[in-house]
Amino acid sequence: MPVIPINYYIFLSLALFTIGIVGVLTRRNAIIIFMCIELMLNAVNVLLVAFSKMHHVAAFATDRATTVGTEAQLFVFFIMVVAAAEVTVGLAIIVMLYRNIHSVDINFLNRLKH
Amino acid sequence: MNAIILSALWGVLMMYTGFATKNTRTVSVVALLGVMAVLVVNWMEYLGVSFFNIDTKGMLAYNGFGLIFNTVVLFSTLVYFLLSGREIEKAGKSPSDLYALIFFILSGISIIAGFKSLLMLFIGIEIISIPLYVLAGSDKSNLKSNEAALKYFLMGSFSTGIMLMGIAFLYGDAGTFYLEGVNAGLGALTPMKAIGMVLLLASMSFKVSAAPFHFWTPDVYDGTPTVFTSFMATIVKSAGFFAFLKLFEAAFGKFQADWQVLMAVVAALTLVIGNITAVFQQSVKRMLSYSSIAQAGFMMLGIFAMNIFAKQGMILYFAAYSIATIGIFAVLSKFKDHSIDAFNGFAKKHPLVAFSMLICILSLAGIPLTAGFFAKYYMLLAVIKDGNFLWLAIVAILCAAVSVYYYFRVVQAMYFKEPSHEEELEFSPSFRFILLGAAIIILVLGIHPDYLTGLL
Amino acid sequence: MHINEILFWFLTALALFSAMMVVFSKNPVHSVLWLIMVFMAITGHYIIMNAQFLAIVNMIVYAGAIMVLFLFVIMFMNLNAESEPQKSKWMKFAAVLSGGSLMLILIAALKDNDGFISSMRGEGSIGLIKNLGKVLFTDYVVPFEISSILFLSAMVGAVVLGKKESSTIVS
Amino acid sequence: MFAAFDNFPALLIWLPLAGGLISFFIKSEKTARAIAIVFSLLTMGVMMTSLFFSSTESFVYNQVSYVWLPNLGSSFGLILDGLTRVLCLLTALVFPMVFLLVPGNRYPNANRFYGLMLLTQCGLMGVFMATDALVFYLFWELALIPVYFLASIWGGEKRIKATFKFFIYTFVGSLFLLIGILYMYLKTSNGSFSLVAFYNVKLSDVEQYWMFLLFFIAFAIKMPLFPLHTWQPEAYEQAPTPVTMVLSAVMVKMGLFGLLRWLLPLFPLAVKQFNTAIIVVIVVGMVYASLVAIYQDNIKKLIAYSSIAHIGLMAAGVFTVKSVALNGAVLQMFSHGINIMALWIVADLIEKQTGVTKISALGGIAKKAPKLTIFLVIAAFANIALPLTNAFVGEFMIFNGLYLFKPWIAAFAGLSIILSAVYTLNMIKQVFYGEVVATVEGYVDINKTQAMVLTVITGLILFVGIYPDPFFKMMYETVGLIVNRYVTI
Amino acid sequence: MSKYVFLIPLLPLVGFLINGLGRNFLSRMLVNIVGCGVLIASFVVSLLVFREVAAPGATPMVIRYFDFIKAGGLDIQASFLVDQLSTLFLLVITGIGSLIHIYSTAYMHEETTPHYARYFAYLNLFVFSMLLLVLGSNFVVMFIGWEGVGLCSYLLIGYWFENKSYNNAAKKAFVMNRIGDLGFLLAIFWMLSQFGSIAYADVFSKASTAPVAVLTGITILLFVGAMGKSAQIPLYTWLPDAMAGPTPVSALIHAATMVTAGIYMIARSNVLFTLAPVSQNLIAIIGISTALLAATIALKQNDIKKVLAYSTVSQLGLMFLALGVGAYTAGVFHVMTHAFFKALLFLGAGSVIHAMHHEQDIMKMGGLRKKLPITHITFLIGCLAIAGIPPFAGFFSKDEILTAALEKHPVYYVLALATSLMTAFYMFRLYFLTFSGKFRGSHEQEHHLHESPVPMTLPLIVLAILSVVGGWIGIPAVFAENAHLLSNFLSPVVASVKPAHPAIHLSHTSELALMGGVLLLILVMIVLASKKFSKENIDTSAPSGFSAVLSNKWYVDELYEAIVVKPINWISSFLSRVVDNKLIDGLVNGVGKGVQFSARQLRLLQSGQVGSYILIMMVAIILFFIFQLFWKL
Repeated sequence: MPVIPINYYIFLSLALFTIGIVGVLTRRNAIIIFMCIELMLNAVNVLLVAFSKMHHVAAFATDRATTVGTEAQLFVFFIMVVAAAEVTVGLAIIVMLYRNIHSVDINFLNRLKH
Repeated sequence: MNAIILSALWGVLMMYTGFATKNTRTVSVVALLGVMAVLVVNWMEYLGVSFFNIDTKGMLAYNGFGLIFNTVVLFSTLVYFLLSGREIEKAGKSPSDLYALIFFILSGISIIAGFKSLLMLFIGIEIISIPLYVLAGSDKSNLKSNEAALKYFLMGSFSTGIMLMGIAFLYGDAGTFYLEGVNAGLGALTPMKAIGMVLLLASMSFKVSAAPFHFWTPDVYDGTPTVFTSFMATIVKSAGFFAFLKLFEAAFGKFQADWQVLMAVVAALTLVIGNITAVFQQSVKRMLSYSSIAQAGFMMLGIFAMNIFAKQGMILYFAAYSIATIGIFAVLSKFKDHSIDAFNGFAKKHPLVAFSMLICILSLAGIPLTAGFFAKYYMLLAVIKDGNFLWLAIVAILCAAVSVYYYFRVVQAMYFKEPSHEEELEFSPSFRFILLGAAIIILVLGIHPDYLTGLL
Repeated sequence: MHINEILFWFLTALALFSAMMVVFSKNPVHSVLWLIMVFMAITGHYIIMNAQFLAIVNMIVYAGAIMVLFLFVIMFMNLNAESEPQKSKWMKFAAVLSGGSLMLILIAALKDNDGFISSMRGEGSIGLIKNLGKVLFTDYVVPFEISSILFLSAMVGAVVLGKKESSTIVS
Repeated sequence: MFAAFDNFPALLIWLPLAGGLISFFIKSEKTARAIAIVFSLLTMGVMMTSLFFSSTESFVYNQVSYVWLPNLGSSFGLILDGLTRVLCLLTALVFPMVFLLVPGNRYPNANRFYGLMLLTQCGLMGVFMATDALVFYLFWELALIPVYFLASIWGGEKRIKATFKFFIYTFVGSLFLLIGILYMYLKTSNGSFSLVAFYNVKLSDVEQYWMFLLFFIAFAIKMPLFPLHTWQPEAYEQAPTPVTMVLSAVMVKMGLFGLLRWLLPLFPLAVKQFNTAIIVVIVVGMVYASLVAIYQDNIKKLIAYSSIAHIGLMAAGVFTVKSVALNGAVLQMFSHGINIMALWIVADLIEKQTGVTKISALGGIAKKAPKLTIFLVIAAFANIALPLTNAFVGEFMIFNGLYLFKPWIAAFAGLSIILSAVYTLNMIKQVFYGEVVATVEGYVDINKTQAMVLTVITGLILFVGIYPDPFFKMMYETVGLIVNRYVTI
Repeated sequence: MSKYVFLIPLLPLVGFLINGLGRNFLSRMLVNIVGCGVLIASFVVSLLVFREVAAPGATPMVIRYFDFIKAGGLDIQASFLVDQLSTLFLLVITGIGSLIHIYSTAYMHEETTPHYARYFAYLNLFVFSMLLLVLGSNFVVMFIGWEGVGLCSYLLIGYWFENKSYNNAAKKAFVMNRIGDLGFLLAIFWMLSQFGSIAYADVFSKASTAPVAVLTGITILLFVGAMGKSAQIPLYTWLPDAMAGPTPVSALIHAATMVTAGIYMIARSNVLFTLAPVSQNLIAIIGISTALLAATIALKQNDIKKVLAYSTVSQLGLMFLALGVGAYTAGVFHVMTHAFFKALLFLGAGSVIHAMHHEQDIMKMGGLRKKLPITHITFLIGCLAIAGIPPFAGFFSKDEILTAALEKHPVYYVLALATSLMTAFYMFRLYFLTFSGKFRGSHEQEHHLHESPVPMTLPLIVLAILSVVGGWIGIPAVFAENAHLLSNFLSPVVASVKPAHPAIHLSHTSELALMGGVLLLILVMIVLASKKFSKENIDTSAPSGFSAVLSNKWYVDELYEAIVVKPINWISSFLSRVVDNKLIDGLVNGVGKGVQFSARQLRLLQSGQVGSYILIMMVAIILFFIFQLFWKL
């Protein structure tokens, strides 16, 4: 009976999430930053699925017909939906910026400050 | 529910108006009719007439509070359309698309007005945010606008990530996305719930531009075309606050003692940073961006206190703040030069507009007999009622005093200085009339806030 | 060791390594490829957890559609050169430090968690397409419909931003 | 017929308000001035009439209350009792005088000028009459805002900065007041802002201390008390003189009034705890202000510092909570208003004719304008509380109270009596006496209107100085209540 | 008659109002009639009242008019007290006042009518204040009059307002008076809190119930008041400067009114002082010091009015000595006689000045005896009176003081004697320099020398007569059976307290012997003065050495300038420039600047870099976590 503690998944997810954050902080290319954000979202997805599974397992012990956990998986689905929409708009913005300044380096975004 | 569906449909309608007519005026009129219609159906829902009977499995539920909030926001949008319609028309080649985006946002706000599930919160906020990224960048040939859009987008997505992480942890703890479910359970915070709460606090603070998550605000507000800054800073921000309030009331109400210190810190930081940084600004637009942070600080007090005064006060605050800010932005958007000096001697050239703007500024500064005073009054009352955080109230009033400093620089420019700019401005009679109307609404609410708060 | 556990560790290692490579690759195209790698690893995790629907969607939507879009944009901008200037050392250090401490703090807070995941036979039906689809179109039909608004707005937004307008650039 | 008429307080507020609003819509400057004069005289008439009608036998002479914000626990309550009568009388007297003194073509956009002035009057009346803390606060601010605009639009060269400082300073103070009021409101048993409900609040010692502090800061800034006074000289100097008159004659009394109506009755324990310290600071401030006044070379600033010293004395008297000092202080509030009014009139006339406010640049006006000089000398001696002028009675009683409180404080405070003579006489000597200097060649003596106003003022100075009894009869019951509350804790 | 008492002060007040308000309309004649008429009328009423009071069995009467201050536990009546002491003063004030008014009509004839009327208005007001002071039945009414005379002296000293130095003198007088007034005021408060009332009747009847320390305090404070008004050390310097006013005013201030207020006050409250020996000693010491100091200064003054002024200060010192040793009647007696001869001397000096066209330097006079015969005779009488030659008025009063001083302590006696001798010397120095020898002024002045007109000489003559006979009401017991008329008259009010164990008890014989000795010494002084100053050639060079110190008045004015005026000005400028502008206002502005500064610094956080924004957010989140997870849990 393979049992994986939920903490493994939590830590995995946190690690991915953190790597995403570090990426957001360290990179200057807007697209890469955006990709790191996608990485963060995926970390959340993993976590949600894991929790879904965890709750399901807990509920399954008493009720074999339980649907506990479905909502998290659907939530992941919605996250993907939103991510897709975001990507559409985000890439449109990046492309628009690229058209104007021929760069996607966020360090050049310094007209607005102070 | 009425409002969600109607505004979404109207958004679609707006998309097609662009094909049907090239006359931008017509588009504006259609949009105006639309927001009126949404306002009416929303009000009808408040009165008990619901056109759609959809089982949302409890993910959306409207009570009086939410509907009144929605009414206030929609009414503000109406004022916004009336005052800024012309500017929206000028903002892009196809105003119909921009109007459509605004209607989608309204639909998102209506979701926020009634969410009972973290899922709806998430979707609602995204429906609000994604069109906003676009609106921020709608002045495509302006690099500032581009920059604002990208900054807003990157940071907004990042905060979405934070929020989702929070939601995930909450789910992990509670096994449900329903707010009541999160609030249920033991009285103490488990680590997971605490983590989720802090992450949600951070991301919601981001949405309402509370310090130290506010940094996007000045840049984005400054870069965004003025007409949309106005929308962003008022209506959208109100929605953010409503979501914040509702989330923390319904999902973490039981743990108020646990998050209150954090909330107090955020509120105090927001007040201090917003107000103090605004002091130095030379551009009215940027000053207003900081002021919107400052005002957010005051609204944070409501979230911090989370009692009956806070809820009444938030509604009043939304109305007072939104209408006043929309009014000021509407005038500002007629200016090419956004520096304070551009307003020199404004009162001599356009006394009526200046007077209406004065009322708006006084309201923002919280001077009595304007709605802004009672809004702040409620916030302070809420904080003091809470008991142990009198220092927060003191910080708030000191910041309010600082705010007078920068708001009144505009007043000084308008009233006490000699005209220095040659810029000729035209204000149509209808604009002046509507602006005056907005000022009168502010005054009426300032003398009799019961008209609004009594509804709760 | 059960096969699931072995797979778990393998996929975890893969995901983490690939994620790091996303961040550290100099070449954006490589980053995209490494990200696809991460998604694959995650898909693997989904499969372990018997979330078949999500595994498929993740593969198709994310790794397939979205990442291709990214790749396309990067190629379009001709950013494949390793030309990106690096952020300052200070910033990198701060980033790693803050990221690391965030993780440490959270791990410290959560180390006593005692939930677990097991994969008994017969219990994993919730992740199946049939099951999820049913729930999606009954209980979750409202959010589903609402997300259409989201897509509409994203579409309109993309159109607004993508349309070519005047050519004078104001800075 | 009038015995049953109870709406005097309301009339006192609505008349100036109506006049002010009407005035905004009048284009002709002459008409605007006429309207201002008519409405202020009407107000004065109402005030005078109300003195003869009391609704009850008790100390409450007229009282009205309208429903306003029932949900908030606030009602629009107004009262005319002994204390209020004195101050409203002062307000009602000052405004017509100010309007009469302003010549028709003095200010551009005169309609707004008069409108704002009348709004100020409305605010002041409201502050004095409010029986509801929220109403009190609103009027407190309402009195401030028009003054800010008046001073900033029609003031002197450095007006914007000076008045802004004044505005922010007092605004900060009033925000503290707001917090105090809200706290008290939450402590009332039934969530009410009414004065009576506030009186019934039971506070712990520490709470009282805090609330005391919050209220006190607001009032202290408004008065202003040393060391919160630095806004005042600049503001007085820069504001147009009619506004300065209102500021110094009536507006500073808001703070003193606040002490009497709100601070003493609400927080007696705190008063008991702090009054020695506060009185010491105030008295030091009095001497300080007097010393600083000696150095001033600007008539307006001199009067301003002198006012700081005098107001300080009144405040110190109030804090002794001795019946005699309180009676004296209330009378002195009236007297000081009248006296400083006269001083400002003179300062204004001089500035108007010579364009100079520098003391050392003036001289010999007495030769050119003997009438003006007579009035000035009377006002100046009233300012230094010479017997048989109004200020003597009040100051005598306040000093008596101070003496009863702590003899050595009274002795130290007495220094200001001497110093006041020094700076006042210096000013008279330099400005009025001596050889006629170039700036005052061609000085013209006062005209009929000015003489009339000054005569009225002089009459009041002497009347109150010789026969103050009617005032004491008016106020002693109200003052007695305040003292009793303090004594019985 | 006493129901008309109110007329006594009211008439001068009416005169003041008529002359003051009508100064532009009234003719000079009308001004004269009103100005002098009211005083004479007032004098007549005073006489009638005096008769009533002097009648046997008359009791003091308190006449109430209205409540002045009746609030907050304070009950102060506007009421008058008519008794022996007040009526005596009434007579002196209105009587001498009338003479001075009459004198003024001629002396001030050069003034234009409005100013002339103004002058009379001031004079009337002055007399009104003084009468109020004397008539009041409580200390507050006295205080009102007290400050009133201060005001009037200010107005009169600064009468020629175009002259800056006159204004300075006026200001100095008022301010110095104010210093004393503060003491008086505090005494009033102390009495109020001690006795619950300030009516004389209440205070004096309860006086014995109060502790001695309290009484000492009260009396010292009262004496401080008297110091100011009656020009005692250290508050005397205003009086010589007050000579800036017109000469009749000096006469009024120095002789009949104002300066005697202090004596009156102490005599009035003798009950209190008697119970406070410490204060009595203080008064005696201050009095005698003042007397000596002023006398030494007077020795070397060259301004005719200044000499008289210092002589006044010196005589006042003697009066205080009398009060201090408990001889209240003697003090009052000397006030009276002094009023006569000092008014005479001043008016005489006025006459001289008038004749000399406003020349006041005695070094430029001389030999006026022939030109101004009436003035000369009357002035001589005045000098004899002040020097204490019998049977002139000064002799008796001064003798009474000396006797009382001797009985108290020999040192007082010796010092008082020295003062008297100096008095004789400087008065006759003045006399000889002015009237004998040869004229030292310009020819023009000599040409215009003439005797003054009747309105001026008439008062001189009347006063001269009074200076001669005025002393006879207080003839000591050594000379007559029915002696001490005055002290008997005043006995209901003023109980002269002889020391229970006098230091030296004098028999009648030794008293007479002492008188003789004193007289001899005084005569020696006069002779000395005549030797030195009736010469043809007077040394007019600037004094040197010790006499320079004297002629510069011991440099007291300079001392005050250095230790009081300068420091106050310096402090005032320091407070204004540094403390108020830099420190307090700087602090206030500093708050504003601080906000602006932090605004400038804080906005740097807004770097425009997405990375740093997110970093700050992360740091915040981490801190929140630490707080929420590890501090709270």
